[in-house]
Amino acid sequence: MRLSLSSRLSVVLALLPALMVMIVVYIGATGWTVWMSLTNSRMLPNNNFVGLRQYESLFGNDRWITSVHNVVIYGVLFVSLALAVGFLLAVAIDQRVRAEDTIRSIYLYPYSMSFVVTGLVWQWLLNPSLGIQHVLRSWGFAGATFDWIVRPERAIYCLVVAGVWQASGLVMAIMLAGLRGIDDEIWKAARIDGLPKWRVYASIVIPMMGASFATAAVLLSTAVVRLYDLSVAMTNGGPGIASEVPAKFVMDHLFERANIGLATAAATTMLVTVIAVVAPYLYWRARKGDIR
Amino acid sequence: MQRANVDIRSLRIGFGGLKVLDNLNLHVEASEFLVLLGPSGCGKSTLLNAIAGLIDVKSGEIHIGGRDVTWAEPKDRGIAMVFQSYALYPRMTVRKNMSFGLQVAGTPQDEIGRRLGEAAQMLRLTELLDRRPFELSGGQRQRVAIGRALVRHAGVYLFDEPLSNLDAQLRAELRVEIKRLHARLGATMIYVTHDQIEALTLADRIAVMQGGVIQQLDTPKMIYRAPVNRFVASFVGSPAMNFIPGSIARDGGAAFVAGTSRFSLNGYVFRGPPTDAPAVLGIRPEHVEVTASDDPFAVPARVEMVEPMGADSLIWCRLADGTAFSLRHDADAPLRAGDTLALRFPPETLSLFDDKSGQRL
Amino acid sequence: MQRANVDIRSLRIGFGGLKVLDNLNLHVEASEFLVLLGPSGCGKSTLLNAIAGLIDVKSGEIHIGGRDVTWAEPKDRGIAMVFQSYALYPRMTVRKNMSFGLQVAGTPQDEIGRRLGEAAQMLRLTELLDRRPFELSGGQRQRVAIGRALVRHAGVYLFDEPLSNLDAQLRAELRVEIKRLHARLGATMIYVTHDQIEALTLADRIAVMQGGVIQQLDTPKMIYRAPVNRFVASFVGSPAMNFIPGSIARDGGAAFVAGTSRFSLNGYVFRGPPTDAPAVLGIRPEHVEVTASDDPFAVPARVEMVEPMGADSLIWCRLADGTAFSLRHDADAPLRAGDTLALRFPPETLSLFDDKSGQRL
Amino acid sequence: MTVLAEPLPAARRRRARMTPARWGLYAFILISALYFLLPLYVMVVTSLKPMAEIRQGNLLALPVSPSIDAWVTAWASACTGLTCQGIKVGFFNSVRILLPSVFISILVGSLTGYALSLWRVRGASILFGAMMVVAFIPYQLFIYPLVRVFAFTGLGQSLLTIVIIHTIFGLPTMTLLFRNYFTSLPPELFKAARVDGAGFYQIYARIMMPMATPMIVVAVILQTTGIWNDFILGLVFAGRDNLPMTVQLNNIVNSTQGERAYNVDMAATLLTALLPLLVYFGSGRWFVRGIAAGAVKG
Amino acid sequence: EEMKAEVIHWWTSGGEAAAVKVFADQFTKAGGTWIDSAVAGAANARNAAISRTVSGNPPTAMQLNTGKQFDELVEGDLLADVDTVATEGNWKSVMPQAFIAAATRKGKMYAVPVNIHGQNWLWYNKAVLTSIGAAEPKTWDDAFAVLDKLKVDGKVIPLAFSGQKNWEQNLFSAVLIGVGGGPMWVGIMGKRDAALARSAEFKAVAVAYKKLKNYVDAGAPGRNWNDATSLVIQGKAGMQIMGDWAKGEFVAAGKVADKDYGCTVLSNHGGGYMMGGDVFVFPKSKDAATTKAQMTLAKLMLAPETQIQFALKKGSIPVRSDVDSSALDACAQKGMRYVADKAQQLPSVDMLAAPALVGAVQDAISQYWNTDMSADEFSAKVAAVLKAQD
Ligand SMILES: Nc1ncnc2c1ncn2[C@@H]1O[C@H](COP(=O)(O)OP(=O)(O)OP(=O)(O)O)[C@@H](O)[C@H]1O
Ligand SMILES: Nc1ncnc2c1ncn2[C@@H]1O[C@H](COP(=O)(O)OP(=O)(O)OP(=O)(O)O)[C@@H](O)[C@H]1O
Ligand SMILES: [Mg+2]
Ligand SMILES: [Mg+2]
Repeated sequence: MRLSLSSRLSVVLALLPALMVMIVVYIGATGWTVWMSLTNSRMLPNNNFVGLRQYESLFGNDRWITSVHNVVIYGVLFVSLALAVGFLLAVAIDQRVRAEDTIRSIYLYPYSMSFVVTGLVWQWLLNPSLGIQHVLRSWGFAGATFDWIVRPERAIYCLVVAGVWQASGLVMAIMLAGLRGIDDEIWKAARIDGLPKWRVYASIVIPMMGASFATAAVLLSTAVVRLYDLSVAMTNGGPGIASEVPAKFVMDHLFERANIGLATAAATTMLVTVIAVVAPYLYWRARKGDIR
Repeated sequence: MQRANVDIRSLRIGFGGLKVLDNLNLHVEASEFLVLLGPSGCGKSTLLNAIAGLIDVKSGEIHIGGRDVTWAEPKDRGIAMVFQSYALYPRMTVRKNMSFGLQVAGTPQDEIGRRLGEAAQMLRLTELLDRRPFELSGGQRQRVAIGRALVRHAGVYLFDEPLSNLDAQLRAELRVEIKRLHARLGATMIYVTHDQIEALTLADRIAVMQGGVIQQLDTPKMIYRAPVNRFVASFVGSPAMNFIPGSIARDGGAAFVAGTSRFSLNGYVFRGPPTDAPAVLGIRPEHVEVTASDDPFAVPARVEMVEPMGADSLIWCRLADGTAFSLRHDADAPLRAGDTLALRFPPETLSLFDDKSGQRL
Repeated sequence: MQRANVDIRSLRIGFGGLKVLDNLNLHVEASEFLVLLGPSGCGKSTLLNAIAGLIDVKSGEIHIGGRDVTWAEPKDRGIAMVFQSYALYPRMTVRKNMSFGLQVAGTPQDEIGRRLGEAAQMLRLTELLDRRPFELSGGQRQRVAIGRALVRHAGVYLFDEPLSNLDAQLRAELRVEIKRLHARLGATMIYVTHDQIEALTLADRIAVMQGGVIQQLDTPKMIYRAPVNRFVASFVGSPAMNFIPGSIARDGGAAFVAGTSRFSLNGYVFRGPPTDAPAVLGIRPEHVEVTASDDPFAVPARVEMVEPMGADSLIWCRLADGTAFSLRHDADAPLRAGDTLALRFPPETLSLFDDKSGQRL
Repeated sequence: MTVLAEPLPAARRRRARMTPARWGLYAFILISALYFLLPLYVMVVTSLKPMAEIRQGNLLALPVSPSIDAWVTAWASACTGLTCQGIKVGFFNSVRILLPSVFISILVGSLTGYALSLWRVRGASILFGAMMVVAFIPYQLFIYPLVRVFAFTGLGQSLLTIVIIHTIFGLPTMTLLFRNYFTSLPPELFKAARVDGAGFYQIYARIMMPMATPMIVVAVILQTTGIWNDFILGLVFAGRDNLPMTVQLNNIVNSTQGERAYNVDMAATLLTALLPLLVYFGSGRWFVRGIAAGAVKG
Repeated sequence: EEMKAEVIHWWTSGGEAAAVKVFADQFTKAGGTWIDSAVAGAANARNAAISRTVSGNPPTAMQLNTGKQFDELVEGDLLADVDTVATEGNWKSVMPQAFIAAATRKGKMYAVPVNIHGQNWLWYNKAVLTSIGAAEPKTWDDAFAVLDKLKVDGKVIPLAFSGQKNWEQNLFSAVLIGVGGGPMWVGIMGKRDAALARSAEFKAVAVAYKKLKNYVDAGAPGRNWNDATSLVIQGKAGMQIMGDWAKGEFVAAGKVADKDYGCTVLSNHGGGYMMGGDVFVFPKSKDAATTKAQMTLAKLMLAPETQIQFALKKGSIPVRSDVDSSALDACAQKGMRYVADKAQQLPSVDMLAAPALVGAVQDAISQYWNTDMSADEFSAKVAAVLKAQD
């Protein structure tokens, strides 16, 4: 497509904000971050080059190691559960149920609430002496035990419970859109073939919804990497450091602990990891001709 | 369950407040090829889906092979169905698409293999069995969809505009294939289309529908030659039938008068005694004859446009009084816009309709 | 800028590694109606888009009305274009859709009104001007799309399969409308289709394309009657041309021998001196003649299937040696499967192709 | 071939009102709805209880003596520092931040997405790829350098700054949504507009954006929730005259020392979430449609 | 010219706000306009204040914890000193030495300490202790005996605990001071003596600390401190180690000191009052009016009347020893007595160590408390942390 000069100017003008943001903010700030990670900056940035010492102490830091470990567990569970729950919800709603709009909104509303307080509520609910376990026992189920949030090796799963609670409504919406996009005639064909409904979903519908699953998975993945307020509000990383996550490591060290050097080293590590994962994906998509 | 007949009694179907089919009766003989023909939205798919058990009926009964299946599950009706959009399972191979229903029904492996082989051979799909739908052309996809129906060994095959997503050439090809299939299987087939060529070439009988009502149920020949009303006349046939408004005059042998032109009706078989009333004369383009200009029944007309269509040409003319109509003529005739022709409208090919009711006279 | 000619010189276009057009030359006269005909993916749209300036060319030149516009913006080429998918602006009324381009160009309001009224009247859109696209039927939408092109008063109109999303009846109707438009405007029109009926009825000349190469550029009649190769022969015409493999024998007058059957070639105009070589004989279904069985050139054939198509029927036959072919015959003939016919293949209607190269002999 | 020996139960109505499967379905919907509503329920009942009742620790119990005092307090008189005017003070600040931020971020994002999808520009894929990567980075990381950048430009902390900030951080997602949406449109529309002679901005404003309504709705919902719930960016960049409602919410909820009134906390949270909730309940139908339109094609 | 002071602080709850109001009122009386910028959460408030300071748009004053938090601000020459005011007001003679040190950099005072919080108080429910026939514990050994009794009794949670990192650390600090003694406290946190961290004495502290976990209920992890206090108030738990801000909860519940609840500081070494507090610092300004406002603020914040009013509202004790404490409650007066005794004065962890070190130690403690890490491993870990932070 040959563009006249004025068209080309327009395009450049339109992309100028994006370019500026990209260069000044993202590339500039990222560069600054990487540089800071090579200094011994504490509360205020300084330029005392210390080489890779921050990285050394980062990878010798139990809390960081635990954080990385946790984000992997959380990521895998959260993404797969949110996809599964969201999909099931969408399937349920798709059965022409009554009050569909209301139910859909009920599934969707958690997405509108910040974790500042909902985290606290989840903390209460999961707390053994306050929440569900307490209620169950007071109903006479003496043996009922649900105390994951106070058990270091289980606490991260509690974050998953709340995370799924918040995100699966969004997944539901995406999946519902995907389901509604499936040709009615496929359903008819399956009925004529005498396939049971679950079989249709399992063998035909799910394979057809690749696009919806991909969209949802990308959105959920960004949420995983950025996971912060959930951990702060629900467990504040605890018990101990059992439910710490990388973004919280960065934040805590950036502000509360006034350790910019270490925080930026952690951030740089995250950034490199993301690029290592996302870049091949983008490249693959570009190869497929999806990105022009 | 081969050669089942289909019997539909007082069928009523509606969506919400909308009545789509109202008291519809239809009997399809075993082994018959019935085509449902009609404009978009007239209820063809609705009827077909009701036969398949894919939508609920309000009242009435559906019998297939003598059994009342009004409330039976689709899979228990002994039917198979082919859809307009193919509706292939996109992530499954052709083989899987065709065998999946049988597998789920628990048919033994060797029986599945046998039927699959048979259908694949019949439809020339053997080479394609391991491909996925997106690796197939439109025509191949539709063949697979037919194959999926075939392996069910059903007594009744239902087709919902199976060819309308294909281009002309493929359409012609698959049309022949379906016709052959019918001859070979001898199964009952009900076939929805809004393409009249398909209807005419395939059907034993055609049911022309409009607004949920069957207007005419007859052989293709009768539908084409003796449409019962103006709707059927205009809907069937392409290029379309010409309609010339005028009136019947019985002074000195029945004739049709339109403006200054006068057409003999000698030889036209009236359904009832003719009256001197406003009427519409219908004639198909291919029935208009070019004759010598001294023919006593000849009407002069001026050529306005010539559309060559390969084998023949469509000639657009105007009568002296301005009535426009078309005629079909040998492609080789050296006709040009502006020429004047002498035309004859053979009475035995005409159709006459009441001006008001549109019913055939 | 009316009546512009279009001149395409050594055009090369590719996407990534894929060469779509390679050194294509084409000259379209002013006021000519040129149809680009060819199977899916052969590069028709690519060529049209290149003329419109919507894709970059690799090399070569495009001249419109004598000006080199190879690198001009679409709006500066004096062209208008109609797309297969209508491409109406969904949120604008019909009026807005049609006048948008003029408004953008700063045409004075009264001039816009005039052109709009003119086009709307010509296309019978006056009633629809305040509707939005989704409130229109397919045929109406396509008329609006044409109207949007018309108001541009362009020298060259480009149509990319404008009718292929419509059903048969509408297609026939709009075809006539476009033909009338061309007669009236006298503008150059380049029209892409893969429907040969459209091509044959509309074109002054047809360019039959395959794989990015123009196979034959000629009048519809020549394309239909004297295809230069087997591809053109098979692509044009529906029902398709019959092909019978065999060889040319020059013992006692040129003849074509296929198995035990022998067809006279007396009267066939060879392009070069004929040789005794394997060849393929092509004959269109409507050219096969049923003759008396004592005709010396008659070949016996058995009827396999009869497809009534309204005006006439398509008869599927087999020769004694099993070669299948079809012929077109009057719908009234009382033919049935199993009958035996004596057939004549008039030499002047035949086409002969080289067995290997597929070129016309 | 299938021959059915036994006669079918002819009179059996196929889709009777409630089959066991249907019961199961409704049970599932009910249970999942409970899962989703439980926290909301706890918040609502807690907000209606006096502190004494809350100290009893019966989370799920209905309030014995329900009162809306906490709501009144949260809205009108809860103290955040010296100002004891509840969270209502920030409400209008939030609205003032929200409206231009949503508008401008969608404007810039859609324009970028439009330029990247329909106009083939060199380096577009690189720019877009970089944005995809950026979508994964915790934005908190950029706070410090951005503070410096804005100090340098002289904008400091102001309404304009916070709007720009939200635009910056909304850019990757917005671009992604709109790019995917515009790519999914039939290319003929764009071509038709080009033949009609419309320029870059004319096509954008008069053809593309009017068509993108469902996507705009999605963008509005996403941005509204994001910007409305933002706390840290507003705090750092908005300037003290423009602090959003969430700062007050945080002040009420996150007091470090001193007594904590959970009922007021809950009421304040619910009040704060009111606007996005309204947006959700009002546009649920559009939301699903818009998401479908912007789906990444795999 | 009008005197304006924009003050960023994190005192947002009711009692805290009332305390800030004391400053504000005084400032207004002095003819100034107080512009209140409260941001809940110390980290949030600091983040906002520091962002603004480095971007050249600083507040007039900002709150920090008494300690090392403004080291870099002073180094960056971003703060105005208050030495003149301090000298005029003769602060050095009325303030605990640790506080003067904590506010002084390069020989000048850069911060105004405004209050003292005792952070290692033991709060207990008198009724509960009476019910098992226990008296107020004085030493940690006493305390363990009482806890054991409570545990055997089984009716209440022996030790109310809020399992968040900073409270885990606070409890550890209390044990370290109470069991290990003042010198060890200063040695570890202040002098970063790694060898000391490897000593047997330190390990004994660690063991004592971990032993406390036996007296804590299952719901402790993640609990807010005030919910733990609430357990003590309601008699659901016996005691809690918490700073004197916990008093606010007792007061809000209508409880009376020395009648319904008791307060004390546990020590095996005859004392050790861990004092923390808050300071205000004043970003440098070229504007004379601002500077004037800053100095006015500094002066009136430490005025005796302001001090006592502030302490009353805040639940802390005045930073000046020369004020009339009769208006304060029993526990606060007890605190005043501790502060008056030089031997009892111990700086809080924030005063001894930079935030980075505090945080790193906090992580170690939290890990130790919540996992089955041994005391040996813990001491090694602490030693390593101390060594890494220079
Ligand atoms: N699920 C439905 N809900 C409401 N109305 C419907 C539904 N399905 C069909 N209709 C309406 O019923 C009528 C008949 O529809 P039907 O699909 O049977 O038409 P058709 O003859 O198959 O048309 P086409 O040739 O376009 O496929 C139409 O007016 C249609 O709008
Ligand atoms: N944007 C593109 N990128 C890559 N390949 C393309 C692109 N557009 C077209 N092609 C390829 O170029 C060839 C010619 O395409 P073109 O659209 O011109 O075909 P066509 O003759 O118009 O076919 P149809 O009848 O299906 O419209 C095809 O093989 C097609 O796959
Ligand atoms: Mg239909
Ligand atoms: Mg094309």
